[in-house]
Amino acid sequence: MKRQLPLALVFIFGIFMIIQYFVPHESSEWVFEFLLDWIYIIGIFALALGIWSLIRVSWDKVKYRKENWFYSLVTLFGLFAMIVFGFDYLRNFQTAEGLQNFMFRHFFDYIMIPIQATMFSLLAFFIASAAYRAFRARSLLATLLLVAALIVMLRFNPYFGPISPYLEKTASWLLNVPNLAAKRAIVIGVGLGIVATALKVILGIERAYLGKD
Amino acid sequence: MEAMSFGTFIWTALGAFLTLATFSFLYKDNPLYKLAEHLVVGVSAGYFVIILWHNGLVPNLFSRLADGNFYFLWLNSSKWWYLVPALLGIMMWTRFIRKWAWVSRWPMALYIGIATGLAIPLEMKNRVLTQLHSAMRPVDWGNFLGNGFLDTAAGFSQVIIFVGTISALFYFFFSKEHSGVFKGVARFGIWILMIGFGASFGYTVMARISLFIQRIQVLEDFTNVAWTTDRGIFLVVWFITFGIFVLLSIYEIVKYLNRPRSVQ
Amino acid sequence: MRQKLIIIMCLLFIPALAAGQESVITADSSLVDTITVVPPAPVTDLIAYDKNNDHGHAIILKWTPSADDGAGKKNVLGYSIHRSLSPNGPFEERGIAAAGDASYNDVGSKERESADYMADHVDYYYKVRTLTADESVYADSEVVGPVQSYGQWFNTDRWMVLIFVIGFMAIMIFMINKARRGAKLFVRRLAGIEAVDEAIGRATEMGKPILYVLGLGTAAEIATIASFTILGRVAKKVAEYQTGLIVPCYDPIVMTVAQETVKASYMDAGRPDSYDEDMVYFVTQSQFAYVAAVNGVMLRELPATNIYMGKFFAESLILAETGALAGSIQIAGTDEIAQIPFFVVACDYTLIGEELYAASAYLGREPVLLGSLKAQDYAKAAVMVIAVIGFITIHFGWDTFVEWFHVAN
Amino acid sequence: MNIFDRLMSVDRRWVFLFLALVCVITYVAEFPVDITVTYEVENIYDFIDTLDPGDIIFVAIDYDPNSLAELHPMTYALVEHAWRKELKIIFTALSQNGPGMADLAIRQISDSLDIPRTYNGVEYPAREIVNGKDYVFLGYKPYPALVIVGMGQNFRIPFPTDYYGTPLDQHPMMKGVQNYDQVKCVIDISGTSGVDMWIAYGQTRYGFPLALGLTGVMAADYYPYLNSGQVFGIMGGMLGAAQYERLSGNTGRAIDAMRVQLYAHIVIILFIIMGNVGFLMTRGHKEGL
Repeated sequence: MKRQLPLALVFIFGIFMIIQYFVPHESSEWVFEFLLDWIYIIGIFALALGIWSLIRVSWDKVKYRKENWFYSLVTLFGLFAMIVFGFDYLRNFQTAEGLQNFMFRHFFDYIMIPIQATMFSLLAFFIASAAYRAFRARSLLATLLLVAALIVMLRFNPYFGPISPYLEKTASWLLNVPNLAAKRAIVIGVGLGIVATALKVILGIERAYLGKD
Repeated sequence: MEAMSFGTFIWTALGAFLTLATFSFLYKDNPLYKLAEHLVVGVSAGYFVIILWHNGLVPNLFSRLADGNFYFLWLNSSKWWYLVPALLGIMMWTRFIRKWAWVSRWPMALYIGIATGLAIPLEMKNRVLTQLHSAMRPVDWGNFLGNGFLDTAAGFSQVIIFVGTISALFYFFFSKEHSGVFKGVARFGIWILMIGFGASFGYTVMARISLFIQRIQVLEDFTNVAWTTDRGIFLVVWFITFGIFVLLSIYEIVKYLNRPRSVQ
Repeated sequence: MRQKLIIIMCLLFIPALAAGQESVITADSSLVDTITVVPPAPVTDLIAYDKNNDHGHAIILKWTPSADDGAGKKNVLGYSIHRSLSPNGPFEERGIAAAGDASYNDVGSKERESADYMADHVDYYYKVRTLTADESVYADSEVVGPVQSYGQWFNTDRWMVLIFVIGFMAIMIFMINKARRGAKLFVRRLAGIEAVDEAIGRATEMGKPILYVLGLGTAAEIATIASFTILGRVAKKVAEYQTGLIVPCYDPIVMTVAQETVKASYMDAGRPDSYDEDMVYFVTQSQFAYVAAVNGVMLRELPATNIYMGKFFAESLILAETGALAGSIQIAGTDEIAQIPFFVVACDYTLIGEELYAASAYLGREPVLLGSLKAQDYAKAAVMVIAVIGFITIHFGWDTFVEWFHVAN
Repeated sequence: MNIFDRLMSVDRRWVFLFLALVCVITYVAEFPVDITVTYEVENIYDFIDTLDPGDIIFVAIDYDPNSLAELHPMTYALVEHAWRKELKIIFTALSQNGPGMADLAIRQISDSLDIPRTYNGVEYPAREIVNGKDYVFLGYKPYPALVIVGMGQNFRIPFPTDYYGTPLDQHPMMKGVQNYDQVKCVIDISGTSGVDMWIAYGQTRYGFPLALGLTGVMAADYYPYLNSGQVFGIMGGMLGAAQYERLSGNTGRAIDAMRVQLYAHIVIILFIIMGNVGFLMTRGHKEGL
């Protein structure tokens, strides 16, 4: 029950989904869509576990006055505020009016969006520092990496006079020829790796995800 | 600049403040960053609770069982079979009770079984077969050198793509030592990989800089609103928003100038 | 969906066309002779048949375009497809094909409630109308039918996928059995994998924890499942060495599974008492909020080692650079091609693409898993051989072989 | 610690600071920069530049607000160039959200023409842009393939009236203009699959010269059409727009954005070179020991 049944479930549903791919008939499609709904609904129920984990970890920090406990209060505030606004001050659970709630939208527009967009834009700086730190001509491989990156970064640089058009052409060649070959090889390898891993899971060879008793 | 109400301006100021607070992370971890970080974690987690409730649970489950009745445990609803995923979902919650936690493995096993079964044929087709098919292209021998310098469509480029793909695949062999001819081919493979990585790294820089430009624009718009309205209160808000960061910067600079110097 | 959209757009277009014609004529009578209003030739050779390899509810029509389409009187604008339940009508318009097109795919809805519902196993009759600029000037083809739509039980477009899946499964089972019987299998060393062991040792010496990031994938992603196995091995070592472990999660199901995995590893290592549920915790399901939190952990806990395994997107470089700033040793592995370059540049060791899937076998060194690795190699060899054969045959003008590997849908 | 060691181990915060300063300064200070021009953009410029005053070109504005940042600058540069050369333009917008943006672009560019300007050393006087005389905006109709085919017979078939409700024949510039035969070229500025329709149903069928303005991501996929001659020019993304601005001497938002890009890239490259100089010098030194 604790271990054999889950393994059997993985096997049965795994094999079913493989067969389903080859059967276009409506009945197979119906089951397929139904099962996808299952996955979706299980995922939503699981969110409760996640939120519980977030609350517990944050609350523990506050309760035991761990380092930075105050900030955990901020997290809890944000979480509960959003939930209260999202249910339109806990008045509407069945209808989606909460999504139009003034505070809900403003928290989204002026807290979530700016912070996330700024986190994203930190990449402009990190890409620079990573390039400075790591692009060193340590070995042949590192040099190839470095030179390819440099040429592509120089592709629209006008300060090389007559060489500029050649830089541009080399860059586009690098992007469309070696880059394509590298991607294609990785994609094929990854595809086989995914199928191998998935088969191992279905056949019950890889079962770390199930835990133990 | 269009007119903006003071209320909206305060919200914009909050956004600008949080933008600057997040940028302060570049200097070092600090209370303002911690504030922004913890706030966004809570708000975004709450946001997803709401979105999954209104756009997931309600349409995908509740509305389907809506014609059922609590007293019959919804077994009388016309789509009663949706009780199955609901039950599976509730099984996940057995994790709250240590003794019953193992029950949650059933929905997890189902979830993983469906996901892996789904992946096998799809990945075989989308990754392996599609790429294999597009690798088998005829080379344009008549145009081997191409038009002009390093022509992407030239025959030699097509040969390099094919040979490069095969060599890079060689590099990934796990059960063969890289030696002899094998070593040479695998070596060429890793060159191709490295050149590809370098090129795509260099190519991405532009998109990343654009992200920063967009953030500058947001701060610029905020500043424009503050400086072009005739109400001083807008300027006060602007000075407060930026002032905290200016003061902190000055503090850090003074600290840096007075740092204890070690003698080498 | 797209089909439906086009149909809707076509339906919208017809009144527009009609309205347009009216106003042209009223606006300026001189225009009437600029637009040809002579009836065009109808389409010929119209055939209708069930669309193969689908769930039903679709019929394909093919025809030879009107003689006036792009030639002759050059007055053909497009073709409208009309369907009826009886050869005598009434006919209902189903959609429009632009001039030059010689086929149309009449796709209906499978939902009984839908207005667009198209029943299977019902006799339908079709005709194609050649349209001109003038709504009242057209030519109908002959009516064809009856034709029925129905679903198939096997998608013949996909037989090559089936062969590949079964073939791969066969190699895999064969190699695993061989390995079980005790055959010695060689695998070459992978620096990234060997680094994992060293890194855990280093963390122990420094008395600092290990940060394990499972990425942004859900538990339905195979990369994440592969990462669980690696997490299991890492957690076991961590338990043995009594080092700390931090696993912030992006997805609640991933968190649940990771908790089970880590707990099992601690039990395997004989230290169930050291397992703490809060080592694996949930943060949020929002990409950059999650990154902000993990960044915070890196700079505050200063982990000795950061391990990133699974699906990563734009955040890869933010994580890896922050980790480098904190002075951690970093090991990454992802199958997300766009992110591999960033990990290669910013991390100490990177598992490229399929090496992520091989890692669990390496760490475990169990013969069964090594057998599957060997199977993966054989499959790769097969792909390479096919590619070379295809590459050669296509140069001799024989493209049948290459087309075998083309999966239509 | 000698100078080379220092070059190798600059604190990353200096990298951040320097990059941020350069980005902000180049964003604020509006000085011109040079952009390397590629032939596929130059082709479009040359084509427009060599047309005679009074010639008609056709511009299809097929993008949505989400690709506006990349594609609007192209529209601005190209249309202003054409109007300064006293060409006449027929506009369409075959994507659902296109008409609003096309309308906005037309109004703003018209305003810009009210001011005399000097481009590439040539003085252009102020000129009032008149609807019906200098341009016609046909508007939007669903199902682009049919609209494109229909316009090949007569513009009046899909568009008996223009976007503002005026019958086409009341516009002086449409006198004698029936279909693509009377326009010199079609330029599709697109962020959607509408561009495929223009190639398949327009260019292939009616054989008019076609040029494309595409988002940076899309551009790479359309180079085969350039090689096969179906398309005579491609502008890709912000970089393509900046090239057109540079060719026409009309510095606008694309060059503004590229100025930041260019110097940000240079900063990064300089840091890379700095690190490598330090690395190569100290490596020799250490091996010597």
